[in-house]
Amino acid sequence: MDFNFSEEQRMMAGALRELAADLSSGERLRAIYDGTDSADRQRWDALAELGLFSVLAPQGSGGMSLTDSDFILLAEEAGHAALPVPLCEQAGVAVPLLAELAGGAADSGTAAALAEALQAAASGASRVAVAHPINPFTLAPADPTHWLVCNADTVRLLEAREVKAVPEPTADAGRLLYRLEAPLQQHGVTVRGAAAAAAAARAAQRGALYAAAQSVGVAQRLTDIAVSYACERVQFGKPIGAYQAIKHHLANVQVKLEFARPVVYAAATRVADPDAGAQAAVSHAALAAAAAADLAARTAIQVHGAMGYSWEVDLHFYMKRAWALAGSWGAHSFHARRIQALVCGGELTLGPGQTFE
Amino acid sequence: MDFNFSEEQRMMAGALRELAADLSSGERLRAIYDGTDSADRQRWDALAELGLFSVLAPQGSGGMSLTDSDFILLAEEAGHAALPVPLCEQAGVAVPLLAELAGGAADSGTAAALAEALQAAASGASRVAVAHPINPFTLAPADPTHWLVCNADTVRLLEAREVKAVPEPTADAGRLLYRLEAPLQQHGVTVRGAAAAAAAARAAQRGALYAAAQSVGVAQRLTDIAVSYACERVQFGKPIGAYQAIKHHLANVQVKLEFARPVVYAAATRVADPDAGAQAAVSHAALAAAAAADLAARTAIQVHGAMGYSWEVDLHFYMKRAWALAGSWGAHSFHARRIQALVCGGELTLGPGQTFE
Amino acid sequence: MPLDLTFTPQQQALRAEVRAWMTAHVPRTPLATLEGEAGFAQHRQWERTLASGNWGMITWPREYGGRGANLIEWLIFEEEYYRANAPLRVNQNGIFLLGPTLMEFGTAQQKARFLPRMAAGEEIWAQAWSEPQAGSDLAGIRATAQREGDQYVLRGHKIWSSRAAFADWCFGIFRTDPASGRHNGLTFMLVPLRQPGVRVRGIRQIHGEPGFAEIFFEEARVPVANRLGEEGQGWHIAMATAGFERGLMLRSPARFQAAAQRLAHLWRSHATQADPALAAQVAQAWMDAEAYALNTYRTASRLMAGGTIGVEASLNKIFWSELDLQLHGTAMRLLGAHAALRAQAPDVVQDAGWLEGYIFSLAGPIYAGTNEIQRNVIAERLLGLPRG
Amino acid sequence: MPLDLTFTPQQQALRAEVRAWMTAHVPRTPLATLEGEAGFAQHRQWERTLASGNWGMITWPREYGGRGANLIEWLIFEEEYYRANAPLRVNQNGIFLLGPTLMEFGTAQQKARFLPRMAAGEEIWAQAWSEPQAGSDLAGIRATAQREGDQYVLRGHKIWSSRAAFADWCFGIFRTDPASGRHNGLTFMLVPLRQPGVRVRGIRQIHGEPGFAEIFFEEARVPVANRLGEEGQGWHIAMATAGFERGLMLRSPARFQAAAQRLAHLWRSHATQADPALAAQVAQAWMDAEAYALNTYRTASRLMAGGTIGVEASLNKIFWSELDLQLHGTAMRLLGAHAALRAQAPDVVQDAGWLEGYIFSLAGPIYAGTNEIQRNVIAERLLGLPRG
Repeated sequence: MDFNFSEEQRMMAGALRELAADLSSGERLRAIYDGTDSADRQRWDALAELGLFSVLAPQGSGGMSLTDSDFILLAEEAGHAALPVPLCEQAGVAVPLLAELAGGAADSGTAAALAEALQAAASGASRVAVAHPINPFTLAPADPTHWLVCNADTVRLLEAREVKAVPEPTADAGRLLYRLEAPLQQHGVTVRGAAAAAAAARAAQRGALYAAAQSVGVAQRLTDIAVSYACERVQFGKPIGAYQAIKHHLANVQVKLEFARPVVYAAATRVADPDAGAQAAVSHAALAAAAAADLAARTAIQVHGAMGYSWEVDLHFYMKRAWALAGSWGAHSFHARRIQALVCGGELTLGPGQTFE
Repeated sequence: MDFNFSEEQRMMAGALRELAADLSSGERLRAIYDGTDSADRQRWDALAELGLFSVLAPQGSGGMSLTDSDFILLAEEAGHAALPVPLCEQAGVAVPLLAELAGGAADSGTAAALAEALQAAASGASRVAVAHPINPFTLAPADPTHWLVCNADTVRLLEAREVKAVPEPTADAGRLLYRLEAPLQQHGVTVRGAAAAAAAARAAQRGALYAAAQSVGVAQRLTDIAVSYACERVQFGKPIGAYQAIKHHLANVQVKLEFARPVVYAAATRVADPDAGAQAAVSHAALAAAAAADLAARTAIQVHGAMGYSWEVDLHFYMKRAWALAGSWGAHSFHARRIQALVCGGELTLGPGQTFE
Repeated sequence: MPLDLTFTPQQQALRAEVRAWMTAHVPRTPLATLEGEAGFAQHRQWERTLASGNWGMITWPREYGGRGANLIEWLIFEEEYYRANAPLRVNQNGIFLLGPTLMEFGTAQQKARFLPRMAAGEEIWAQAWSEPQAGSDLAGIRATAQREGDQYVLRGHKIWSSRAAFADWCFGIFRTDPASGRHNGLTFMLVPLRQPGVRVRGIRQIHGEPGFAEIFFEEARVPVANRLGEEGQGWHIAMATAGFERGLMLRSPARFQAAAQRLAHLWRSHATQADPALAAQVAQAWMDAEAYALNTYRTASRLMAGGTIGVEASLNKIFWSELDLQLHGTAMRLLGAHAALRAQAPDVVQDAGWLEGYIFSLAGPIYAGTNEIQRNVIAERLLGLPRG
Repeated sequence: MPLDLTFTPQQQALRAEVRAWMTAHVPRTPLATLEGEAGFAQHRQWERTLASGNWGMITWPREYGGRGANLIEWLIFEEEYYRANAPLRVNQNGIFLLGPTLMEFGTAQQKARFLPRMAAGEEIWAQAWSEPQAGSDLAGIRATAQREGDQYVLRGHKIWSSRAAFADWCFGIFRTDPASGRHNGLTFMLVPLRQPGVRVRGIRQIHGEPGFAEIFFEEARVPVANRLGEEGQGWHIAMATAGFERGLMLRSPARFQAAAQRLAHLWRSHATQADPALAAQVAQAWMDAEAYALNTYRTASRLMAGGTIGVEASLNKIFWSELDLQLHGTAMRLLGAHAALRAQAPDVVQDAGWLEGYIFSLAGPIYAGTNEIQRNVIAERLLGLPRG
């Protein structure tokens, strides 16, 4: 039992924070929102160069063979930066999904195709969108090369040209969403049956986990921005952060955030398990992180006053990311219903000493 | 359309406040809690002398022939004082229930018996407990003379000796609760059928309405006590009420309270209607008033700190009354389910301009 | 009869009249957003249409384009207005804020000059309160008005001015006594926006439209006749205006009742997949909207019986802003993955504008005096708690 | 391996050992409330039973009656303790507050004199912090300790002293320098309650039992050997003690996990008639209890790796107190008309003590430093916001 992250884990997160400060600066995000950005490929390649897409890939596929516990802080950093690249979907969902499918493929042709796709995804040579029934809209990288399309009991790997996807613009210009029109049956590499269903379920767990980690990151960013504004903005002769009302608002955010964090980290250690405990852990992480991000966003704009409504102030990038994450990989209702069923329905063993069971 | 109370209505409430300040002083309440009080009959007679039991009785029965809108402020005062007498059950529920049953009785024997009971209840000569399926425990006056027992489609008037009632002590020593063991079929005066069902339903509406009015009163009392303590208690060199956190807590209570009040008053004007609008109005009043009292109680004890835990400080009388009222005539779940069904189920017409329909 | 919550036959007749007129006149297609230029023009046209039916501001005296209606009648009008899903009032700074201020503090000439054109929708007003260093702390303003003969010369920088990007006039307070500080030496001015020395720059809001503007006064000149009240009386008048803003009229209960109704519809279309706890939130939104309506009728009755609205305005402000946030927050949760879709997304939930409504609701606890300030007001002036 | 959330075989063995012992020793019938005289005696006996199994305070060194366990092992012990529904710890002021303080600030003699008897349940401690004029503002205390030879003479009046009605000793701070003010000139004293010059008067609490007491010091004498630390060091030591109170151990996560489990059972027996939204509240209680447990393991891991617990204690205090209030408030709503029944009512919901739990939970945001003060601490010391 050791709840500390290692030096290596923290260093890797630090490296991403440093890189993201540049790739996802306020200036660059504003350009994306204004439609004047053309650095998509540059950002993708920079992340690939740091090896970030390969964290969860097996060593045989050019990966680092690390675990979800190793990726969780990276996902948090992606949220902190409101990174305009679907790093978590590629590295945290598509790569382990491909690895699992490739490892379990029945025929060698399928296995080879999946292994090739895995290697390309882990290196960043391919850009993969993962469609899943839990998401009415799919987050895709700019100019995707492949789609992984999950259904009840199939997972299909398609080339981008085999897919018809309708753009669904959202408030968050840093995330490109699409509604997928049913892909043609005859195309692609298809895995069927129980193995596909289990892999698809695990993909949804990972998607929700990493959305939660991003929410924690964006909540922290929103809080940092609000705290710094509260220290600077003077009204009635003192910084507004000296007023007890503002202090207590921000302290409440910090409480919510600090108690969401360990929930998300703990969920990372069991995200791949198929049991009720893992489902509860992931839904708990999703709800706690979304609640922290929601409170952080509402508090940040309240602290900013009218200033928070201005396009020129960076705050809105992070608010919009918080809203977007709240709707991805199972929005509030999905996770709330799931956890209510587990806790109130008696499926989960409750009580002291069950936390890590 | 006039939402103002009349001078007469306010004067009557003022008279009760004055009387209750004596009948229900901290000293007298403490004696009741300590089991050293013997002034039950004196309190009852003082309320009778003011004519309070007869407000809703027809003139022909020695009553004032007034309406629920006239009684509502009196119920609020009963809550404000944490009155250790079930004034609302006798005057606000039993009396109009007897009046309705007497007016609609089919045979003259029943009518005469009910009319006699009505007259006795309105004058205060009898002390009536109303048992209703919505209440697992019945609030009774000290030494009751009669029980009105409502069921799905009968209402039965029984003498106290015909009833077996098991005491159920609660935190609020100012309210005597009993579980009623099934009364013997052969006793009493019985009204059956649709008229009885309608009368019983109306009794439940009135019970809930007047519990809500009492909750508003007790919420106001709790707030008054907390405000006055916050002005007096000095910590860190100034009255604690000068700290923004305390100010904002108390301001939030006041907001909840002020917006519960008109809901309760408006429900009084339609409590006797059998339609969906009246049901929604009463459940809304019950929920809003209970929420205000709950927040007022929690805030009051938070403002008092350890002092609020002391038996010697009056605060707990009012907190306990707030808890007791929250469980009477349909607790939270009953009213929440009813209003969710009406609003979400589509039975109620929503939208602007429907408020008084 | 006191506590009589039924409408008179005259009141019922008014309701029928408004309903019929709105049915005939409210545009079938929703107008474009009034935060954009095209939408602003459409809304300006709608004000003229309203005025053509003599519905510009029915509580005003007939001589200024009103109908001399009382507050209960006004509430009935509003209910029918929102029931008909009629457009937002681009004119609201004029009719709800400056109008009442002019009636209380204006000269006969000023009233005759400004009020009828306000009611007719001919002149649209912006407010010019805040400055970069004076947001909640309005007494910190620095913009000046210097008397020169029968004119004032205005200098300074106003910000967060709603409607200003496309409006005709603005009102605000300026420092006429350069030696003064805080609440003293301020004067209330009425200023044409389209004149030399006034430069308006739209501020893009987070939804992408210029809902605010900055106004730069660079030696703009206005005649003394455009001063409202006396020199130095500006703070007093502005506080009265702010009181109107928080008071009875700015946020019509009908607005929230209409939104709660839409929310209940949204619930019904999502109920099978939704967190059951959201039903309680939907019911709460309905209850709060009704409570706000009831309290408004109660306040209107008190005012009509000669009462005043003082610190109660702060209670109102907190209640409606929190209700609006709760209501739209519930919609966001019900919408789930659809919540953040923009209006042009193919799968956006139509006709509701939930995202825009949510963004707007986030501002509720901020403008017209932050809720933190309102809580101080309630605590100190209503409950009598000691000042910090 | 970092972020390794599995238990070692040794840890699993400890769990099995605790579980077996508790199964064998926890009284079948719940003890009477420790706020009353009889219940206090029963709880005192239970402490002795615990000590007989060497379970008094397992994190303490063996020489003081402990097992030298680490914090993770302590958490496992607590989980099994609450899983077994074992009695409340009447000894908690000693083992959780004074014990750690003594280890940090006590002399070797003091540790040897006091710690083993604490762990053995032989001496029960009360705290004596607050005075009538010094609640949250502890620096305002007036009780004095005047040095006379090798003794101190104590005078003054302490209040809200938990356990004091029936305890053996108390600890608190007294002013040794009469000219001093606020945080200076205070000294930490260990005082036998049963001696001349000490008068204890129980304060009846709102549930009717004397859960608090007042202590009147009327020239009570204690030897200089009972002074903890130096003269004038009292504030510093008291703040460390208060840190322990808010810190890791006072409110065991297992306590809330057990309560959340009972709440889920309560839900199941009421589900058909309950507001469906309460299911969300039940789930929230479970989630919050788990989050608190996870955060406690995280903090324990950090401390075991050489970290410290500072302002995080304030985050903990707010979280568990609000969770406890929410959890018990949900139970009250589920219970409806049964919520306010007293323990002796025939129809009370057995074995739960929900009303007592609710009343106790209301105190959570107050004691060990009000949540308002904790929020100030978080804002100023963790977030770096400016002081008022």
